[in-house]
Formats: sequence, C-alpha cells, structure tokens
Amino acid sequence: MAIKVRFFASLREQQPDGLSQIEAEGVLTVAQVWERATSTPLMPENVLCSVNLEHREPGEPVSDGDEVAFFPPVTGG
Amino acid sequence: MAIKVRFFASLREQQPDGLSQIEAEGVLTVAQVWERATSTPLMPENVLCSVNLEHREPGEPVSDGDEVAFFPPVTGG
Amino acid sequence: MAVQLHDESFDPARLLAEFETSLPVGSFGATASFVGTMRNHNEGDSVTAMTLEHYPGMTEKQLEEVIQDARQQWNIIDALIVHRVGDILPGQPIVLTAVCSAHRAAAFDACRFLMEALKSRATFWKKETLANGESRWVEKNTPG
Amino acid sequence: MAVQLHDESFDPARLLAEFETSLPVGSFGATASFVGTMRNHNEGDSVTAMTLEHYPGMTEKQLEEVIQDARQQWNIIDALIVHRVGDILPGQPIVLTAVCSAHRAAAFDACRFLMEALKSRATFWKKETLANGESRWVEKNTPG
Repeated sequence: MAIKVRFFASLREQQPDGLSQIEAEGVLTVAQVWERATSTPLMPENVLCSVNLEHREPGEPVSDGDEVAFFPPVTGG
Repeated sequence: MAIKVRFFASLREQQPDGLSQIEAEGVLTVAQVWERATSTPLMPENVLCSVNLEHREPGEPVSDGDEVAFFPPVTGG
Repeated sequence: MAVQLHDESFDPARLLAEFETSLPVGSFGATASFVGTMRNHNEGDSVTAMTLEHYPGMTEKQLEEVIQDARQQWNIIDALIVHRVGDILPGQPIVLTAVCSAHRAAAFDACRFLMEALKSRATFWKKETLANGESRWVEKNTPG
Repeated sequence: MAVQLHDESFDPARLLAEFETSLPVGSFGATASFVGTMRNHNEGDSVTAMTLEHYPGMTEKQLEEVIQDARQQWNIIDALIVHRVGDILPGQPIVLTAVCSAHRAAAFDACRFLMEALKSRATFWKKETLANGESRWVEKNTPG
C-alpha cells in the first residue's frame, strides 16, 4: 500500500531526507510510518501525528492512500 | 447653606417640581436634602445618591455648596 | 484619549484602529475589545429608538476610575472606553471597550472588567421607545 | 465567511466591520473580538520577523471545528477567525477572533474560547528571526 508522508516546521528541517511517500505490505501504525520514512527510527515523544488531517496517536493504524503528517507542538495565534 | 440638587432619568420625570437648589441652616443628610427638595418625603429605597460626583449613602452629611444628585439604578453599556 | 463620550454615532472600527495606532509598533501582542450595539428588541418588545442620559462630569470621572482600577489589577499597556449619549437607533454602537497588553490573558480579563464595571457603576440611563410609540426607562441591566 | 487565512497583512478593523455588516441590523447586542499582534520582542530577545507555517487543508478544517464547538457551547449569532500565514513583521496582526451574540456573556466567553482553542489545537507554527540574524522555531505557546 502507498502512504503519503508529510513533515512540518522544525521536523521538516530536521528530516531533510524524510520520504514523502512509502510503500508497505500489511498494516502499519503511525509510528511505523515514521520509522520507514525517516532516518531516526525512534519517534520523539513530543512529535504530533495526523492521518488524513485528523490528529492520531502513534499506535493507530494507517490505511492505503492515507496522508500521514508529523509535526511539533502548535504555536499559532 | 445652599445645596444644589439634581435629579436624573426617571426621577427627573417623577419630580417635575423638584427643587434645583435648597437653603438650609445646620447640617443636613442626603436623605434630608431629598425631603426638602421633593414633594415625596420618603426617599424610595432604590434611589441612588451622589454628593459632588461621588456615590454617597442617604445618611451621609452634606456641606454648604455641595451638589447632591438623585438617580435610579444605572443602565449603561 | 482613554475615555470618550460621543453624542453622535461613532465608528468602533475606526476608533479601535486609532487606539492601536497611538501605541508603539511592536509593543503590544494582544488587543481585546467589546462593542455593545443597540438591538431592535428587548424584553420581548420591538424597540425603535433609545435615549441615553448621563451625568456630565460624574460619568467621565467614573469611567476614568474604572480604567485606573483595571490598570491596578492587570499589566496593561493602554485602555479605551467610548460610550454614546443622546438619541440612538437600532444597529448603532452604544459602547466600546478595548485593552492592549503584552499577552492575551490581561487583555481579555481587563476588557471584560471594563464592561462589567461601567455597566454596574457608571451613571448612564437608557430610555427605550417601543414600536407602539410608548417609551419606558430600562430598569436594570442584564447580568454579565 | 467564518474562517480566513491570509498570506498578506490584513486589516482587523476592516474585517471586523465587514463581519458586523454581514449581520442583520439590530439583531445583535454584543461583539467581542481579539487581535493578536506580532511583538518586536519575545523571551527576552529582539525579534525582527516571523514566518507562520500551517498545514493547508487541516488548519482550515480545525478552525471551522473550533467555531462549531463554540456554537454548541454558547448561544452565538456568528463567529469569525482570521489568521495570517507566511512572512510577517512586528506590528502586523497575526490573528483575529470575533463573536457576535445577543448578550455580552456569550460573546466574551466564546471569543476567548476561540483563541484558546486555536492556540492549542490548530496546526500553525511560528519561526522567529532575531535581531542577530539567527532564526528559531517557537517551541510552545504561552498559557492563556
């Protein structure tokens, strides 16, 4: 299955070689998407995740065609 | 002594014959100013009073030259 | 100018912009403001006009005291109170309060304090004209 | 329009006036609003510029959800959230939240809720440029 991967803000800068798409067979969790897409297997604790524009926990599953995003704590407003 | 008297809002309309100035000898309280200035000796409970632009209680004394005002609860804003 | 009474309709957006422009650029991070506008209905009745009476001299003094009280309670950069007096129509602004501060909590708290304090303390009185032609003094303010 | 993202500087006063003008005259009695403005200092350092990154699609959706949450908690007539994205300078507005309601309590409460909710939930990230030329990501928001 194909998963689209996005990094934002400081994570985008820290993962210059992060993949924008990964291929996988079988079910992956969000944290496993991080492991496949980055060169730093252990996802830092303060990284936030979303799947298809909704916040998700690292242990939740990802489906074919999903967009998974990783970003630091938000600082808007 | 000469006391200036003012009525505002509904009290002004209810006291069309209210005096705008009274003369008195000796010390008067705010409530006594009301009695002298109006035709309704008993000052209603919900009437608010000021002396020289400061809120005052009915029992407080008034001095020569003071401006005493009577008005209903405020409704601005 | 911290306190303004207007006897004709005022433009809250313009006064708010002037208020902010009067402060040094980059000095404040938060502006909270409130505008009270005349509604065309009150207590179940249709209202066509209103007259706002005040106590000249005392009202301005009270509003300045309200701002001083806010300054003592919160770390604010500047505050503004604008209030209409005289004859007013539905849709026209009655009151504008605004507070600039470094951070948002003080601005929110102080702006709300200005409104609650002026509604409970400042000598203004509203008289409504109803659609049937009758008029009545508003007897008390709604709680905040 | 309830949610707006602007990639160039916006005029809070004008947008607030447009927001009110879009509502029926006399229908609302209370408008609470908040403007967050970029300061020229933060955490003890002089700041000369800032970049606001967001997650297109997700951010707008979150802001609309924040407004829906406010509508469920308070009896409000309309609400507005405007947020800057892109490069921004000290003194420029970052965010505007506004709420119109019949009475003031709902407007005050809901306007503050919009700000707190968007600061904690909406996917925006600030990167500051300091006076010494260095840049840094803001790590967390100040509490409200």
